[in-house]
Amino acid sequence: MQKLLPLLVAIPLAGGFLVPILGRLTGTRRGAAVLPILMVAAVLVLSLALLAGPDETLVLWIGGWEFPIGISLLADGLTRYLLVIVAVVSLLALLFSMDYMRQYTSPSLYYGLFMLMLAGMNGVVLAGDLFNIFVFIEIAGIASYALVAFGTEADELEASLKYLTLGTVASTFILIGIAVVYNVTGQLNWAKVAEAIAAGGGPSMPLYVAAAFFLMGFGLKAAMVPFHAWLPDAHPSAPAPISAMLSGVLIKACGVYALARVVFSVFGGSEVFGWVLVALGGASMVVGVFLAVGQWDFKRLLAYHSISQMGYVVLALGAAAVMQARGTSEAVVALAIFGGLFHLANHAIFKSLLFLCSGSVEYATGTRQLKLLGGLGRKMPVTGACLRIAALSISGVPPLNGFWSKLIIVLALVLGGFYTLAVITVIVSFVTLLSFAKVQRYVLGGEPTAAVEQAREVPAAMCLASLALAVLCFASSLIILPAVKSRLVDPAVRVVQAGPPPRAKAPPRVVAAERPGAVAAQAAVPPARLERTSP
Amino acid sequence: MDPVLILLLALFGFMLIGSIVAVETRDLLSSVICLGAVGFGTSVAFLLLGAPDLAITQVVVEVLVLVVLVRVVITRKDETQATSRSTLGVGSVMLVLGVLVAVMFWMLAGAGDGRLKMRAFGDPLMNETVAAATAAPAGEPQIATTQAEPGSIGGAYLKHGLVGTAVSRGTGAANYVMGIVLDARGYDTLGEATVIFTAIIGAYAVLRRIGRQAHARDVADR
Amino acid sequence: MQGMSLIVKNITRLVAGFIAIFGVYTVFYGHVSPGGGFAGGVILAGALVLIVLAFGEEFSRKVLPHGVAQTSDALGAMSFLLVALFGYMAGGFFVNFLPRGEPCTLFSAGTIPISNLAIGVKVGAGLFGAFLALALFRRQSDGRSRSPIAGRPNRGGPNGEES
Amino acid sequence: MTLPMLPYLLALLLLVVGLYAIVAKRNVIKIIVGLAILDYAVNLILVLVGYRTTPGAAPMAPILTGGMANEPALVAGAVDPLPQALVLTSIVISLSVTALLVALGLRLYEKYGTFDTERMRNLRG
Repeated sequence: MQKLLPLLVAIPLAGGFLVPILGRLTGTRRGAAVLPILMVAAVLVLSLALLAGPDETLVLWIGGWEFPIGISLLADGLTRYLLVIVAVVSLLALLFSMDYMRQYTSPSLYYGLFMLMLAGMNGVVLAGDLFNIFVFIEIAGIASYALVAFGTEADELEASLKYLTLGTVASTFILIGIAVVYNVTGQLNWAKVAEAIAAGGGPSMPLYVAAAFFLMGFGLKAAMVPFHAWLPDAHPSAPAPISAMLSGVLIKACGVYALARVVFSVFGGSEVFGWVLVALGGASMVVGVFLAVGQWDFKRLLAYHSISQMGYVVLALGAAAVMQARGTSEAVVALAIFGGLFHLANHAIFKSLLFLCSGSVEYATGTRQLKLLGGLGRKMPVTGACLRIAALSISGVPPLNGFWSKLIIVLALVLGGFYTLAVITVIVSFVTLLSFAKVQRYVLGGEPTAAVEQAREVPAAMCLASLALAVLCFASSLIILPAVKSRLVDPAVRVVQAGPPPRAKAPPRVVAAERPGAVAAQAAVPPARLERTSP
Repeated sequence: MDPVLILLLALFGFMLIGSIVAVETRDLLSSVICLGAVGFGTSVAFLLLGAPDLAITQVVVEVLVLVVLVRVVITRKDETQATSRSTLGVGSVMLVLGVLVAVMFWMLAGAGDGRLKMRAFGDPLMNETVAAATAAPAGEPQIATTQAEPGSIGGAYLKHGLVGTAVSRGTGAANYVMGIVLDARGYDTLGEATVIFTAIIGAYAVLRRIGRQAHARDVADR
Repeated sequence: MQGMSLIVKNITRLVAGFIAIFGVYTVFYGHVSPGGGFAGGVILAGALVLIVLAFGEEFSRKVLPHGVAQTSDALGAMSFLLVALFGYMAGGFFVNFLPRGEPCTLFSAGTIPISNLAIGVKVGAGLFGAFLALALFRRQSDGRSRSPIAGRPNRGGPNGEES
Repeated sequence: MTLPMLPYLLALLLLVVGLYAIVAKRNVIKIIVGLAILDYAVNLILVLVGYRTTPGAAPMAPILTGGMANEPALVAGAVDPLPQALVLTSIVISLSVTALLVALGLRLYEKYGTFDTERMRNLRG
């Protein structure tokens, strides 16, 4: 199975290279989506096969090179979980694009960039090497900068400029972090870096500097609150399916996933890192939602909610790290991590659905100003129903998925002794409900306005994509059932909870150098071949 | 003292001055040209540091970027000079940044308790050797009998990259950097080629004359 | 974009060929000497850019049409990916499936020269295409009526009438 | 502070200059300049990490010349090739970003007739 891991990147890459040429040669407009959809479907099948496979850590050293020379791909529980989320959202966003993108020119460039962005995200999630994470973040990033400006209107270009500037600064920070880590530990493979750090007795001062650079870099990519300035411009400016991809999966794969990987699996998720994550997450949660309430642009409002909802995820993960350091029972720690990861999947589903619905509304009416809309519930029954489901889901109304993940996060916070944070979380949830009551009131309720008079239901493919996500809003509630949870999410939870690999087995290494406790000891690990190790 | 270090410090001084001029000058053309000077300085620094591949690449990239930027700047009349944001805001941001860099540098260079510390310039971790732990007899700290391995993957690459080890093969490329770039870390390079491909089709997408069009339904309605 | 003066044209005629040959050399000898596919590709693109700047773009469009640059860009990238995928025949992704040969000679290092060639083509064509796109852009927009400050775009999102 | 740490400090200062350009200047060209300086700084830091002093000799590039007989000397004295490989990738990435940035800048110039970002403030973060 691990031999097939590179295909998860290679298939979308081939799509990215071929679609623009084929578009040039054939000149079809509608057909441009066929090849990408087939390829993403193949990626989805592969990801599902991985998720369904046995829960073990697959490691593939690319090109037959072994440690310490080559690059590895690594698929553990967390990776598989994210791969499936990315593939599902991508497939539905592509389906939606088939009709939606008729508003834009050059569909082949669009699909090419889309596939490259997908390849970048899959590459980040699979990478076992810090520098490799950087390279694939750049692929996903550059594709998304171009896609944000795809409409080439003035404010789209401007948003893209801002996004590109901050995104590149973020990548630079990540690269400096990598340089410091390589200087200090001599390793690039993050599992080996983690071993080296653990062998050296935990992070030292220079490594805290590296961690600070990583936190700033990935924090910028994840739009955590002091670094969030680009997101409310960039996400609404993109075409709707791209907004769904950016908010739904890109900030998760390139931001939160990488953040969690570095903090938990490399630096060992100590109490310091836990509090930093709690601060970032808490601030994002509160600031995001209060900025969202005042918005009248439909997509901008959704974008601010993305900041807020990702705050929940980071807060839960940070709280878990703090609890772990304090010695709270393992079950509560696992519950907090589960809450965070469950909310991550839920947010991918309902936020993509919300953005797709906003796209449908824009497609039908030509505007996304809430004040110009009204009465769409009758004009567009399918989109209206989907929008209602998604809005209830993000506000945390039972029995939809958002309710369960928020409940679990609050429960874990209470059990872990974070009473203030738990109260704040509940309050933020109410404000979210308020904000989406406004959306429903202005978009769906009331009498049809002038802008809405001509509106009709959107084409079938767009409806189908929205409906599929709406069904997933219900279906993913099932994850709270223990049987489903243990299959889908628990492997990912275990990866985050276990922290860096050597906590389980740390064989004392003997160092020949004159420097006692030199960190280079891990280079002495015998080179492993294509290895399958169970955690 | 290493003569390379002295040359390097002088070069860094030049680059710092060049970059400050590039940032501060109000004329955009001068700014771009100063940037080119800093870029060529970087290239010389690469050469000094034993990286001819990087020096060549930096030079050719710099030339291309310079040609494009100069064209962009001289063909466009921009009567507004480059302006700055309010002094107070910038000053406070830069103060924070300066303090941050000072603290970071102090953490990197000076402080610490001896473990996992930042290696000084010219003395990378690959100068250290560690023993292959497999052969170490239990309970005995002296393991002089076992094979010494370089302390970082770069050192391991120098040692085994060309000819290989007992379990692994080498690249056979006399240029170790190319061996890493195209074989051992070829996957990264695939990513790199993809990055540049992405940026180019992204530029095509951004430069399209018309981005949006009336979709079929609108046309039918009117 | 017009061509430049006769002196520039003549010097370009003399120099461009040498630059291109140096680029090709850099690509082919990347695995034994400094350089490699990327640097060589940029040098090739530089030679083409020089020709465009000296002779004007009409001439260059005859030599290397824009579409050709775009297509060979994608084909170069694709063939690098194919080199990686062919590795599956020898056991896995990116496996260097050709014999190593004697170090320091042209035919050594297995697939590395092929990858270098693919990257050289990809980078040369891609950057040249990008340069053309950036240089041509001004010409296109000249024809357009351009107000110094465009009106505030419709914040309500796109509407069909705009285009 | 020791003298051998000085190159890192200067590279960090270069980084600060680049960040200053991005924070303080309101011009697309200046942003390009700032990002380019950032990239130089981080590339230099990476190459500095890999440098190895060879006593009494010039630094040795990791390229084998003159046949296999010279290989042991190279292993003992050459600088670290790995950071160079990383920087090669990083240079290409910064070139790509610059290309996209120039394209965006051209388009914005076409819309507004200026490179000044102060005059193109439709969006509020």
